[in-house]
Amino acid sequence: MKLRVVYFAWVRERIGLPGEDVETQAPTVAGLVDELAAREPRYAAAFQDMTAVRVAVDQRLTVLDAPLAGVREVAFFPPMTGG
Amino acid sequence: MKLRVVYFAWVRERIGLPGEDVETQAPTVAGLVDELAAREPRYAAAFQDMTAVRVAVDQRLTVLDAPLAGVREVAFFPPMTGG
Amino acid sequence: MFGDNPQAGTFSVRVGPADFDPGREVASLEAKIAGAGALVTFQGIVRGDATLVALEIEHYPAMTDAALSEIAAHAGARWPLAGVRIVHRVGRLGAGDRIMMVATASRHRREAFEAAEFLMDYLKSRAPFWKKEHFADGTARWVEARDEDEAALGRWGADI
Amino acid sequence: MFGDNPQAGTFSVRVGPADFDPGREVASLEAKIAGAGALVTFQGIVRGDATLVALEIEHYPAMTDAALSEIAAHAGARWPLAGVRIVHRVGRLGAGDRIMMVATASRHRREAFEAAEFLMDYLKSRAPFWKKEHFADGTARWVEARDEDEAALGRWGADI
Repeated sequence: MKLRVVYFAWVRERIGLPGEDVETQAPTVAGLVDELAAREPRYAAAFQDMTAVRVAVDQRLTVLDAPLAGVREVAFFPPMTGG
Repeated sequence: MKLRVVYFAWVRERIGLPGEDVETQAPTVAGLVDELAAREPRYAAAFQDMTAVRVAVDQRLTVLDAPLAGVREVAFFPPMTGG
Repeated sequence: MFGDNPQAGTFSVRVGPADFDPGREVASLEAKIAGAGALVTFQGIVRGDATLVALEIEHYPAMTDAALSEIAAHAGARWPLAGVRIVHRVGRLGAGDRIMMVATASRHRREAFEAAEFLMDYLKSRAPFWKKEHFADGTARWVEARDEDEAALGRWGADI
Repeated sequence: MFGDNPQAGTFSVRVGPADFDPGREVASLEAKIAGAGALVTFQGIVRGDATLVALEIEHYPAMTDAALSEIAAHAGARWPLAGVRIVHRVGRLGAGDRIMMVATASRHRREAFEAAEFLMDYLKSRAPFWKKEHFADGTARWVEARDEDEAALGRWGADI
């Protein structure tokens, strides 16, 4: 399936782009992270410590085991610092 | 000694005046209350339940046993309802 | 009972019959609190009620300013505040009218929130204001102090 | 995870680069909250610091409005609020600039204070904003989430 994957803050900076279309068969967000991290060192650097990365699926915060079936957009970013 | 005594809110309304000069030898605020309450029914009505009356001496909140020596102004009023 | 205010910040208190502009109060405080990242305000408004025609606020002029300044100073001794403002109206107000406001500025939000709640809790029960409600049928009634307002002071752990 | 907002009050959320006027926000909310006696605001300001030249705020545009509306609705489900307003800026700000504000209106002060603190606690850790500090020496640093901000959510007893 094809997904839109978007990155924010230092995740975006480490990977070097704000987003991209990704073709994946990964069943969960965690599987997608493994595929991305295996691509190139800049992805590995962004995803090296997943306790420091938050995930949203179709614009809602979720967890790494969230399934990807039917999902259109996955976002990766650091803990939020609004306010 | 001569004191200024002032009244607020329903204490003022029951006594029927905002303040007056009082000549007293009472050693404490409680003694002054007894003297005033003995004057006339309107004073007795204002001071009949002293748990519902607050006291300030020289513009500071205090208690009924506060001494009157050196005091210039005593105020009687209900619990405050600002804000 | 209150300590001196050890802060270099701007503390001010104002009492009078005139309405105030909350935006102007905030802007004036903002201009004086360089370094503070958090600004909290509380504004009290006469609650709308079909039967209420006026809210009359009486105070003890010789005591009011000193009591409010003392409450502000106490907050300043307890939290690192860059600024405190207290504005309180007196006289006859109508439904929807502003009654009063407090504003607190601090480096972090928790301090500014706590200080504003502290100011309100003390102002309700320790500043010499009394409210009287006037109703459409011609009756009037002094607002009674609520037990919960007195109880609210307990959480600050000081007996003042 | 959030309930629908059962209130008839006015709830609004706005995100964008433009500065805002806190006084106008409050006045506009005041005009819509007949019956509410208490109005609390929190305003976040870029802290003055000699070495900071800019604070840059990034967000996730497709998610931000929905996340803020959800937080506001959650507050409305928890407290009887007559109104909630959230305004948050994005882009490049300087020292002393306004970052954001929340306003809550309710019948009683405790509810308005609690709801405003709740909004801030959730907004800090659950709305998709990220801050980057730019310093005079040319370096820049992403602001790190503070453990105490995450811990602050604990007191609301909900796992969202």
